[in-house]
Amino acid sequence: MSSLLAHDTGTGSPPDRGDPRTVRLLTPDGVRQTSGEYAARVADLDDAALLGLYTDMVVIRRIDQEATALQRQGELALWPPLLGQEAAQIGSARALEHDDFVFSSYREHGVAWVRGATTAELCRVWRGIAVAGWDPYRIGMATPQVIIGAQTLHATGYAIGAKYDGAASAVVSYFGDGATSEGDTSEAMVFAVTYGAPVVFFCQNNQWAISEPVGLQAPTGIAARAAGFGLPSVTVDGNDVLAVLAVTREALERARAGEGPSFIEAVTYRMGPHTTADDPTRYRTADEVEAWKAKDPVARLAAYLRGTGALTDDVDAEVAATAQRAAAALRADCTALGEPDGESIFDDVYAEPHPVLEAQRTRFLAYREGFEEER
Amino acid sequence: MSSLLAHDTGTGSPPDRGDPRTVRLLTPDGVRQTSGEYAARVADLDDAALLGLYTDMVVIRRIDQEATALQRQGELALWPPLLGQEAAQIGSARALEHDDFVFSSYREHGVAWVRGATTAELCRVWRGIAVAGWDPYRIGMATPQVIIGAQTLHATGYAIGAKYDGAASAVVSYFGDGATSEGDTSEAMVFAVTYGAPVVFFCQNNQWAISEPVGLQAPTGIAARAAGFGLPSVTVDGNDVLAVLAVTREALERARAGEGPSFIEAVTYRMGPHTTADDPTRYRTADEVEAWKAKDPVARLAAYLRGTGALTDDVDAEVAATAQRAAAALRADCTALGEPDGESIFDDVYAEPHPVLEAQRTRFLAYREGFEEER
Amino acid sequence: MSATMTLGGAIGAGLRQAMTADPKVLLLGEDIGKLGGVYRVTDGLQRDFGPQRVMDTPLAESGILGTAVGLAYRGYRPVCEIQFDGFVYPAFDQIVSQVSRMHARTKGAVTMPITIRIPVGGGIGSAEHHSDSPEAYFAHTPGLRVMSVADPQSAYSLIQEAVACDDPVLFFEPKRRYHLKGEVATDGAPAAGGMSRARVLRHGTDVTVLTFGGLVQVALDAAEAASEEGLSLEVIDLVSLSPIDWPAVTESVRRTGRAVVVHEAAQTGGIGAELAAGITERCFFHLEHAVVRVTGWDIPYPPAKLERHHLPDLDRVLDGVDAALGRPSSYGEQAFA
Amino acid sequence: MSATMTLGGAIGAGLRQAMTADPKVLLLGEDIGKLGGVYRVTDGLQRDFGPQRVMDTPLAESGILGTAVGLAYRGYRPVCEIQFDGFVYPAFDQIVSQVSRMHARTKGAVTMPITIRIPVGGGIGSAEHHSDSPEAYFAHTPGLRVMSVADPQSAYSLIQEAVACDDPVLFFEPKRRYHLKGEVATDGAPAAGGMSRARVLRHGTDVTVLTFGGLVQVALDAAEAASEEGLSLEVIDLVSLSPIDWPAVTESVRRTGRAVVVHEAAQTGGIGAELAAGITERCFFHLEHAVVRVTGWDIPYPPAKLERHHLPDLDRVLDGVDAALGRPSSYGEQAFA
Ligand SMILES: Cc1ncc(C[n+]2csc(CCOP(=O)(O)OP(=O)(O)O)c2C)c(N)n1
Ligand SMILES: Cc1ncc(C[n+]2csc(CCOP(=O)(O)OP(=O)(O)O)c2C)c(N)n1
Ligand SMILES: [Mg+2]
Ligand SMILES: [Mg+2]
Repeated sequence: MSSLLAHDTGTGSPPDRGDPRTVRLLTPDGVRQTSGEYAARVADLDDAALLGLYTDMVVIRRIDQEATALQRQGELALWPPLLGQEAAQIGSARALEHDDFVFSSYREHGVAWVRGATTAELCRVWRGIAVAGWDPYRIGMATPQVIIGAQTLHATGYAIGAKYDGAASAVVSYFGDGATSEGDTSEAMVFAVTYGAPVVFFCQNNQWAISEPVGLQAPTGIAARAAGFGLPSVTVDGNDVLAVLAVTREALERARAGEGPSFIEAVTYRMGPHTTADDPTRYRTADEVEAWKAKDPVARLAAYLRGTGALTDDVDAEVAATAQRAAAALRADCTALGEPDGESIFDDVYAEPHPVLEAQRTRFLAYREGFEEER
Repeated sequence: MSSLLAHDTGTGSPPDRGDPRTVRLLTPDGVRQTSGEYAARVADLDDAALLGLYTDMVVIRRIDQEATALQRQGELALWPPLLGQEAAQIGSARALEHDDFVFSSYREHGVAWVRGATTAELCRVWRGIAVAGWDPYRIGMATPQVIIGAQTLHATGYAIGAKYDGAASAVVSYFGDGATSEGDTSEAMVFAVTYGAPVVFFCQNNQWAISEPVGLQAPTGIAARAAGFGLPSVTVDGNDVLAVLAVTREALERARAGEGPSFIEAVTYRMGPHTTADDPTRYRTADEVEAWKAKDPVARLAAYLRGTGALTDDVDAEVAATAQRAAAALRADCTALGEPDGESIFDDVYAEPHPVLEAQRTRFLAYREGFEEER
Repeated sequence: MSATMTLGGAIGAGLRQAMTADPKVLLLGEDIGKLGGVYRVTDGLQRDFGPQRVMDTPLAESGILGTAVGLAYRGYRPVCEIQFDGFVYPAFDQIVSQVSRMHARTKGAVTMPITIRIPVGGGIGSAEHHSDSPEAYFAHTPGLRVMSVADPQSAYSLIQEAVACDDPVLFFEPKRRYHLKGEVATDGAPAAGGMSRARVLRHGTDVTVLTFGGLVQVALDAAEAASEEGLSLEVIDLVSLSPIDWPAVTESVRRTGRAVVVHEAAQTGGIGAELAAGITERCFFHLEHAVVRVTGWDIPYPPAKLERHHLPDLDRVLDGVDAALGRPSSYGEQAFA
Repeated sequence: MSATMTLGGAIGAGLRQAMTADPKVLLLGEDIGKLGGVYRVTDGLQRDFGPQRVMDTPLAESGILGTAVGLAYRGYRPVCEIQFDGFVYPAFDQIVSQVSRMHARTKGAVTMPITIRIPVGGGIGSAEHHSDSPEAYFAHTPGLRVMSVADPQSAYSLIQEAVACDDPVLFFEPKRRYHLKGEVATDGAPAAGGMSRARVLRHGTDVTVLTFGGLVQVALDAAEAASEEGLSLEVIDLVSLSPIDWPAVTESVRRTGRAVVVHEAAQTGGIGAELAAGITERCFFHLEHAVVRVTGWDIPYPPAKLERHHLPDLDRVLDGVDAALGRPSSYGEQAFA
């Protein structure tokens, strides 16, 4: 199977986890690799384009920060921060075409943002007014999946359908390192390989599944597991937006060319808590968090763009202002979100008439009426 | 991961499926390989020992044939024949020690036989008088599992327990090629690796899961999948009893030495129907079946033993007589099996008192009594 | 047009009809292609519609349902076959957390027109896990519809309605009735009433017997036997287990004042519990006796040779009828803990 | 000896006690070790008993239960934590086809003393799949026992009984009550009655209110409010949902003649259905009114801000009491399809 693994290192710098096969195109100090197969896949990205990626990352980080603040202030019930995973999400999402489709987990705010979710839509679930933020068909992305691993099968099914339709669409399924242990994730790989589904399994290995280190789920590595199922599998530096873009482009191209599924392990780090309800100091050291700060995905791209001169203080201030506007919009849109009427809980449970539930709705309304009369 | 694969071919003959890594110690014509790592593991097997294996295989084949006949005659409700898989089952089961434990699927009559199941016990489930044939603790083997893949997790849990106990016991879980698709089987490998469980995953790849060819489950191979999970994984000629014994000994030794789980793919063939209810002519060709007859596991060992002179016509007649006696015992014990009293359906549902079920038992008895009075 | 079909054959014919009518309908399951399913229900469909529309799947039920969710997301109308009742549980999470909730979750943006066909129940002398009756699990799950068919004509019509329904439908096929033959009209509109409507199969005045699937014939036989003793039983095939057709049930029970519910599944928390509760809520002042449950016992399905002690049969139905009439029966005080 | 504990803390203390008493008791689940579980119920146990006896598992619920089956086979007494109610479904097959049937399957040779701890229910403003009430699925499954606790003392005693029980036990812990404090006696025999016994928490004469877990306090509050209007409600904490403590239920309802069942799960096929059916079977001639069900609606659990419209609260319980008394309420004819 090892021939299926992508081996382009893309850099001479010492690799993460001693793995010589991790794709990297930007070193932590911001040196860009320009030769090699993967570098070629992103050779079209000039400074302006890179500045676009940089802006995306800064904006989503700012949005994430604002959402965290909104949670602290009681405006959101919960928020799962993406801090540290900006490159993995922006780099991969920017590789997608309009007709592609995404099935993600709950932390992929960056992906949703790139797909076109509004700030209001980013908030709806976490404010507790809906269990889905947006219309999946409008932005080409399913709503956040809470059941770990379940969406990998949905992605595979959708991809099989796209293939049957003769569409050029590819599908990306996002999930975490923890999700690789769930039976569904393995079954998804089986189905994807059997049917040659145009699906990309994109694993953000952020080192932790709540309090459990990745070594508990996959002591011998994640990418190899996928390779064992017969999927072309690659490990990428998930904090390197260029490298992530490159490997995702490759996988999507393969999918669209009818060459079937593939697997990407993006090695990254969850800098913040699992969610705003989590206290990571209970299970990991400050040293570990510090060590990963040195690999910050945003700082890395900034360093490179500073080097080329594309990112000046002025430009950076503009980017920051853009981010600030997004954060302000998030806050405004979030706090403006109305609460749906109670009766709406009966809507859409069924697509077709359902007399038993309608009778319950009648009872609900009678109850509410009687109750209001009493007052 | 490829370094985890066992690569000793053990033979110069053309391998199955073009895979140079299949372990083989007896060619289909009965030539024994005596050099190499795996040959060394079974070097202790002299002709007498091999004759023992041969007898086991002939006996279980005869039992299988008799059970099939009993089903045709209405004495058994169903039977899943093992025809063709004798070497995979006998070779692996003979590697086990008394304190080891087995969690199998439903076709492992050969394993049960070696573990000490009686002819009566082999019949109980298939005669429809019980859902389990034997006391698992008496013979060190769980009762047949119908839910595909479920037992792989049981084996893993038992093995973790054995490890915690500091016991030298190892566990073998048997399952089919189809079972490798079930989420449970993947999860079992995850758990086994994470806890270093002394468990051997023994997959009898008999090419078919009812009507589905193995290519539908694992187009790129089964052993590699296990290797991806971090398990030492080996492919063995499942119709070569010596090779199966050798690789199972190795895996069990590893388990007992605290080196954790491993995986064996025994490439074999289901010569008969899936069960007596199945009609394999609907989904596979006579040519295919013929081609596999040439690799018959019993004939192969016979050829070798004929060559050494250990198997003469007289000896073979004795073996056949032994097999015939076993078949006769099976028939006698099967037809003598009584039907349990109807009330027994209420027994053992709970280990501790359960008033609701006891009230139902009361009703059952009242009903039966009233009914009998009426007559 | 009409033809003689077995119940299994009628489902196959109905599926063929549904596939012909709508190219988005596709089937997936284990062994449903070349083999035509272990009960041959899909026999010939892969040959005629090709392997894309009749997909033999890897041996993984969660995979089948999860893949179906994705296909539905893409606009397909998947019909999943679960090989036997006892093998639906690995797919439980996908059914209960995904299939059933997706439409509500997305406020109607995504429909899940998934049909889940499941050969169900016992009485066929089968192996462990091949005779379960899991319908109550699904009837308790909001967002799902649950039905069971009992005769070839219903099977033919209702499988098409199930496939055409924009909601997910659990479609239970009683194994013991697969080979039952009957005349099936294959043209015209589907049987009056549709998939959520109960059917009064025999009119009666003394006791209403409510059942479905594999036990419908048992109830009819019991009614016939009872009539010889001068008792008039009304027999209703519920057809739909979620939603229950309450108007039909209520109308009958208010008339008879007595009801007996018959099913194979364990009694505690079975469909009979909901029926008893719901009937009593709706008919309390018409009831002469508590609703009587004639069901499988609260035990794992027993081995084949003992299943007759577990399954309601004609005599146990009559015992329940006796109880409902306040006559001597096994339902004495001591029969209730 | 006694101490003030939260309900969650009492379960932790009970587990500690059980682990001390029997070295075969071990815990497995996601994040239960170093983190002590997302609700900190197992806080400190891994530190004190080591990682073998408090196992952080890979993120796979079927894996957790299947592994527990193997451990039980080997003589261990595993206590599995499912992180939230909505995550038990991936383990459904192992629970329903293996855990529940192994003892019967092996004619008693193999026991499955597995406790499955599940934080349950809503009312805490949580995310999707974090507020389910799946108890009815398990109560319908022969071979399992199902219980729910409502206060620290019961929690402390009954978790120990559950762990000591040789049958598999689903042990539901109401999340909304985790932080409830109470005095817990930690010596002496466990609370009178044991894990299968209901507890009359408030004596009354007009209507019996039956509930469990997170809604026990709601029922008590409703009884208090009702008493101000001169109504006397009896409140029973069922504790055991399978088996139901029928003698206790029957005794009360025969006395009051009226019963209201209260739970969070969907109404159709919920525990309330079994209670209504079973009560009517046992108390038909004592009943003045059909048993009334006050439950969650037949909908997927709604988003946090709408959950108050779904969950029975004090007023909805009183509405149900009104219905049981034949007074004006929302339970009119039109409320039943
Ligand atoms: C089936 C299921 N089990 C458990 C959980 C609880 N849970 C939520 S997130 C999480 C950890 C997920 O880790 P990972 O897959 O690495 O994703 P990450 O949170 O790191 O992005 C767990 C255990 C769940 N949501 N679903
Ligand atoms: C969970 C589950 N799904 C489906 C089945 C039905 N079934 C019984 S055997 C079988 C094929 C198994 O194939 P394999 O694992 O290769 O074992 P073999 O029969 O070839 O020994 C299937 C699909 C089952 N028993 N359990
Ligand atoms: Mg993670
Ligand atoms: Mg096979």
